[in-house]
Amino acid sequence: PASRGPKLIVIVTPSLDNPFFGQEALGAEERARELGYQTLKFSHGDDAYKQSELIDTAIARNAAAIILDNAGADSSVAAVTRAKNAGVPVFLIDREISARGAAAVQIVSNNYQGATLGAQAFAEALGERGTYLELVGRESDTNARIRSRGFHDVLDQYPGLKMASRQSANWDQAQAFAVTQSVLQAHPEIKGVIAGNDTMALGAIAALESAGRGDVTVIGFDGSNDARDAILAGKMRATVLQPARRQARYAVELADRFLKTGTTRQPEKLLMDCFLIERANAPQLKDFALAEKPVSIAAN
Amino acid sequence: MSLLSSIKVPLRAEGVAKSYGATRALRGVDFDVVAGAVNVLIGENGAGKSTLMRILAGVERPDEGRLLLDGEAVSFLSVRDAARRGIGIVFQELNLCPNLSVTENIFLGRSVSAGLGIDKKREHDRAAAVLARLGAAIDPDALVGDLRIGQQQIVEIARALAEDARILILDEPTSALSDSEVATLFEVIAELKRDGVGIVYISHRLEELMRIGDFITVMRDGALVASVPVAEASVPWIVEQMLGETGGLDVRSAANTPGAPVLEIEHATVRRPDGMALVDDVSLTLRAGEIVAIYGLLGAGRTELLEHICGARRGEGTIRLNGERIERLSIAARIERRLLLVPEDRQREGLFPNLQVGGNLAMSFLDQLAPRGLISRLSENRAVAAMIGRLGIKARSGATLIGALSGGNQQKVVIGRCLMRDPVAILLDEPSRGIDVGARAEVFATMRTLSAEGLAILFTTSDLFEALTIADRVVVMAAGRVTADLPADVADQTGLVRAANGIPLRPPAIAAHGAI
Amino acid sequence: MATNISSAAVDGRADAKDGGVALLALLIRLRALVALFVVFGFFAVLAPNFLSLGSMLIMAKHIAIIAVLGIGMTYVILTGGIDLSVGSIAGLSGMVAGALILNGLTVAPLGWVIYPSVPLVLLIALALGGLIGLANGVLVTRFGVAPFIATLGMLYVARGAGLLLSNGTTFPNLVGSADYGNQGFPLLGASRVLGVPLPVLIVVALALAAALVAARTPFGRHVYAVGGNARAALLSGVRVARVKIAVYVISGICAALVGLIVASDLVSAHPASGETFELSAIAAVVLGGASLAGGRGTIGGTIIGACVIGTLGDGMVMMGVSEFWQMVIKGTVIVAAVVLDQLQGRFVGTKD
Amino acid sequence: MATNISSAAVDGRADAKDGGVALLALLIRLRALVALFVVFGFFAVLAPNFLSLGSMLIMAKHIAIIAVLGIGMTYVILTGGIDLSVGSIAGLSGMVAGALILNGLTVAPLGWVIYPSVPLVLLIALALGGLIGLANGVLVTRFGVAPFIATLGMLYVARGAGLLLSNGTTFPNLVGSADYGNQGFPLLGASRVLGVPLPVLIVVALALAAALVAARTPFGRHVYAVGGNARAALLSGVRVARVKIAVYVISGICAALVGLIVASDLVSAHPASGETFELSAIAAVVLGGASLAGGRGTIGGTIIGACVIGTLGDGMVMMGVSEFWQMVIKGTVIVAAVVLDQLQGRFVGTKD
Ligand SMILES: Nc1ncnc2c1ncn2[C@@H]1O[C@H](COP(=O)(O)OP(=O)(O)OP(=O)(O)O)[C@@H](O)[C@H]1O
Ligand SMILES: Nc1ncnc2c1ncn2[C@@H]1O[C@H](COP(=O)(O)OP(=O)(O)OP(=O)(O)O)[C@@H](O)[C@H]1O
Ligand SMILES: [Mg+2]
Ligand SMILES: [Mg+2]
Repeated sequence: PASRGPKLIVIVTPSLDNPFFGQEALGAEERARELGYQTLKFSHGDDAYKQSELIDTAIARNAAAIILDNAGADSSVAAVTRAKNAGVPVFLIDREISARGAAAVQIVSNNYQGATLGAQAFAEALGERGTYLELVGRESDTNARIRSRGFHDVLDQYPGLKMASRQSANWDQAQAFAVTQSVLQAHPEIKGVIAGNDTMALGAIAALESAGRGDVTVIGFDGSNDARDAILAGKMRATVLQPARRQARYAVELADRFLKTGTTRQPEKLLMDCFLIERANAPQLKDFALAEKPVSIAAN
Repeated sequence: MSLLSSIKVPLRAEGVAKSYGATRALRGVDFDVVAGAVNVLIGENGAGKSTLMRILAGVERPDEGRLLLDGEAVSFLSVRDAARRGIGIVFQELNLCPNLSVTENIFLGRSVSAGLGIDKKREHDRAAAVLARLGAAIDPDALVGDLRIGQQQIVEIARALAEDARILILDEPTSALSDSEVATLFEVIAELKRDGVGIVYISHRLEELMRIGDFITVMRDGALVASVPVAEASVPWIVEQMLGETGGLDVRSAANTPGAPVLEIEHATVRRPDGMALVDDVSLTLRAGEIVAIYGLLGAGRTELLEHICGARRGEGTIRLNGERIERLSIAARIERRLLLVPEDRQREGLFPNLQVGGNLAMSFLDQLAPRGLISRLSENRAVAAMIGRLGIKARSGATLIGALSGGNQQKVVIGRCLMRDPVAILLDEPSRGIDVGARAEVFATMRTLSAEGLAILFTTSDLFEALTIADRVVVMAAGRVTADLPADVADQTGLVRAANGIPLRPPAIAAHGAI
Repeated sequence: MATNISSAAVDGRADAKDGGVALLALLIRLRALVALFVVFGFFAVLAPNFLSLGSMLIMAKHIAIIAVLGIGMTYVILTGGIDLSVGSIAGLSGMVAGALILNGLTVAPLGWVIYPSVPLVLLIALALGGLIGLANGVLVTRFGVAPFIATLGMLYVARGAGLLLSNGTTFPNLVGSADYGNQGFPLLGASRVLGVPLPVLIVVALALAAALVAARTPFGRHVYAVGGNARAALLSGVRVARVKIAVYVISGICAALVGLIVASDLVSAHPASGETFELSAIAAVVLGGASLAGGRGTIGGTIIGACVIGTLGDGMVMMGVSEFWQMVIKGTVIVAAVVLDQLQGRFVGTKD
Repeated sequence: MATNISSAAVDGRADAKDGGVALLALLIRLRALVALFVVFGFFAVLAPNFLSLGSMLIMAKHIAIIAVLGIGMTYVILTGGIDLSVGSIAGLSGMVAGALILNGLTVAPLGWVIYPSVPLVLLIALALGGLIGLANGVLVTRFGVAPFIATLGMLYVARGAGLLLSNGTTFPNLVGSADYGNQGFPLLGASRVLGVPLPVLIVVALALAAALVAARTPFGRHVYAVGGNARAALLSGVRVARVKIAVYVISGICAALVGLIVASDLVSAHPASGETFELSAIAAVVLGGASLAGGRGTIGGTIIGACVIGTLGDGMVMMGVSEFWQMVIKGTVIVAAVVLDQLQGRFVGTKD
């Protein structure tokens, strides 16, 4: 069905109140506008059914393409396939899905690799020994588990490192604050907190500060501006940057190419590596992008 | 009455006892329900009448004793169980679903089915037939919630009638009925009797009982004190059995000389949202030390008038309290000016089931008890105890649960709440509804004492005798209008009844009072 | 109690012979419909492609989900109860179906694994929903727990159980396998009959049946009676406890059905799915004119309510309204609809 | 109505001289306390360091959050209402404080920006909470919207407003600046008086005041009266609408206070914070023995209920119980406590 006016790109991300996804959506929107597209931004709140509804709606609106940070590797396959069958190509960012051939491209943050980076830095900062707390994201989210696996594949190799507690704080700052406070009481010997995202890490930091524990190493994940500031202030040891903005922009560029030429000229799966942000490179970090540094993309 | 030998007793209670916590509601009562007769049960408020009936009808199970149905010991599991065996009951308190139609209420729990569904047509026709039998002009499709209390009571009775019960228990069925409705009900009862139905009839209206009763059983404090054929009973005898002494209503000795006007109502009109006037241009003056009765049939608009005066219902016209215009004030502001209402339906409008007797009594009086913001427990307890004593409320203390009191004592609590406020004028909507002669005498005696002290009292009643004995002046309302307003001592009964049926009565006395 | 008497008249069961009442009933029904038309018209003009057949069918499917939950919830609310656990039940039912299709049933002592066929899987999941509803009902009736609390507890328990079933992971790719003879699960959500999605047909059938039961059977009347005056119903011989238990069972089964449709649509089962479904369902019922105090409401009203909520949600998305504004608007519409209902009730005036 | 007559007696305000009633009241109070002791004892044995002073203080702070919300909610529930919007109000209040501290107030026509001092910021946020409560109250009283619906709508509206305020982002690092004279916000959550965290002191003072008001003032009595029988209250001269509005205002202010404490603790304000707070608050009130039908409940009971929920949550975290099991256990405890309450009521036997 031909439509008048500029073509529409629908951008669907997990939530708009998390800076990571917010920047992702902004990046995609910005690039799409530059390329002359109309855009719509939605969030699915990690609810696969809501996502499925949003994709249906995008199809109904005759979207030219969908940029999607999906709600679950398995539970998104059907919706993505449905879009494809309806002639709307889906460009995945950040998270992968468990099927090949459904999405036009999957630009995936290498969460596992990022997690191992963070865990490595964590182990080094702790001097390879001591007990720690792990804050996990929403346990039903794929990424929470991938990151946790990445952490443990590294940390479990060090016999000196002992996990005192593993608790979910559902990606939430206030919950991370309360959980950290409680765990600190049960395990005052804790030397480190490794968190599945920056928001939880910041909650942990607030709890540590209120307990007067400046000696605890905290590692986050995402690379938000708030985390950067915490690193610069010496409250956080490091975080793992996922190049959200860059990734989203790149996805739009590929979508544009695909719409114009019928091909992305790229393999379906592109892994984007994550970077460790520490005190040294933190000043260059802004809005989930490192200034003056090329983003490496590896085909998989 | 036929000979004793032909008496059939299909249902008999033997040594039935029932306690609620520390309250012994029944202490081993034997009671026979004679077939084809009206078995009257009478007793003071809280004597245990309703409790006994609830046991007979399967609502509750006795702690001790047993029930015999046709000589066989039975134990009813539920109302439904008892109903299946032919026992129907009209409860003292209304038990209807306001969101269902009259027909649906009548057939609730025993629908007339057609296949899987309900045969609505047949239900409707049968409901209409039963209502017609009761002489009631009630639309079977009307919502019960839209009916007046009296009409609801008729629906309750219709429901019991529709059941074809062998035994029909009527627990104060006439408390909200008009005289003509009562008359129709009595005709129906007579028919049922002829059909051999055993009727248990509870009421506080002694004259009524003497008229229709065949056997009279008197209860006191959960025990049976006497059971005799009606021929052997008389009103004074019954009262003596109930109370242990004589305690009827004596005609008012001397009229107070009314003082200055306290409450002046001019052109009061209350409309239904569709514009129909429920209260139609009523003017009325109430003087200090005066008791005025508003007599009328059901639906005359008395409740609406009182609600309008106390601020619970919006309307037109002016209302002055001690000269001050109050028609725009809220209920609370009117109460602050010491004008209070005792509502008609104590369960729905009067009581706080979650508070104790003390909390219920003090509700309108709290500001006085808390001069510095905090309620003084000492003054509260003292005031509550005084009021319990003054009205003779049967409660161990202010801390007794309100739900543990009998209906009549609950009514006294609501009246007590108004009196706590030391009112200048008080409005009582059917104050004697559901209270026994003893309590009624106490309530009316209190009213007289108060009026002697200068209180102005306006009360509604459906009992002409009551109106004439208690009041200084009787106002009759019909269809929202005042059709008579004259001193009690010059009023004649026929004239008042005619007035209640809408035929204005204009003796010179009205002009003398200058009320209209 | 006093407040819900009035508009009760218009519970649509009304075989109202009375002219006034019939008109009133019509008006109140129209109120919900008018709201629907307004919302619909608004988006038809402003949201691109809103009126296309494809978009209508998709919207119908979204509405179906809310409507199925709403039908069960209507019964519960009619008795004066509430069911907060429907979202969790939906989530759990999908997970159970997922577990059965992927992992089968292990017969413990023998170590055998049985793979039930898809119809059996559906049956088991629905039965489980009914069982949880039964538990809700028993808590409410036998143990006297307030419905809000009983189903709030169940909300947590069922959600936790769903998560425990897979240890938090998703059951992926529920296409079944020819070897086990359990293929076909995705058809529930995806198949079409004469171009109409199966879930839409299911909801139409369900709504007709539910409306008929509510209006024309003793059980339906008992539901209204329990909500109107439970004590009166009891004293009239209505088995109040049974009626209450039944409505929670119905609601549980409806919730389970929704869980199955959702899982089938996604061809996978996610333990967090169905969160906040209860709010949409309750909103639909209330928009449809039911009173939370019980005794007033109709299935037809709920269906209209579900249409309003579904249309509103999809329309705003199609228009590209920001998510934050969507929240504000959704909240406002829910309240405004009820305010309108109340004002109208006051205007028509059986209210005091 | 009939069902809550009995145990209503034991609303704890009982000036019960009556032996039996006093004992009953004591027993019911003990029930909640017993539950607390069981939970507490359990964790004291099983959770490491549970009994240390530090852990007690931390727990006290977590309990304080639930307790403050619970106090406001108790009043609302006593009138027979419910407030689902408290979580959103808490979130919004934190966001407003964050916006004021970071961005100040823009005086529109002049383009000036004023940075209010921290006490003023707190006041504005609390006033906003009160205003939203006022809106809830007006919807419930003047427009006759059921409390569940009115506050459900407000839940969405307030949450949407919080998100719009920052366009979804967090207000970070709310330390204020010496230049603007608005430093000190973090002190609300972090400061200690004689070693006791300020929020704990606040909740103690608040609870005492609230309990006194409930038990000993005309307003408190009116709240119980409205919950017991609103029509009777009206006819007894209670200004029912005002009382109802007041309880929602109180609840809104309490929720705003919680939002401030949370934001101060985190030194940042997140728009999604406070989600599902309403459920914890309601659970605390109900565990404390209140009836959702209104008219029965005490502040003291709610505090104990908050202690049970807080202890349970923290204890399970300290023991390292998995999230999934935490959910199941939380749900079970809520229901079990209410079942116990009911059974005890039945056992003591004023129930019919
Ligand atoms: N559910 C109950 N709980 C506690 N006490 C009760 C209950 N029902 C009745 N009682 C008590 O049992 C006694 C008998 O009450 P009952 O209602 O049978 O009296 P009654 O003779 O019908 O009085 P009335 O004429 O006022 O209706 C009273 O003392 C009453 O307080
Ligand atoms: N809900 C209602 N809908 C329609 N008409 C009503 C309603 N309530 C009362 N009416 C009508 O209003 C008039 C006055 O009724 P009301 O109940 O006030 O009379 P009353 O004199 O107080 O009677 P009662 O003796 O029952 O107290 C009657 O004509 C009645 O039919
Ligand atoms: Mg009685
Ligand atoms: Mg009346």
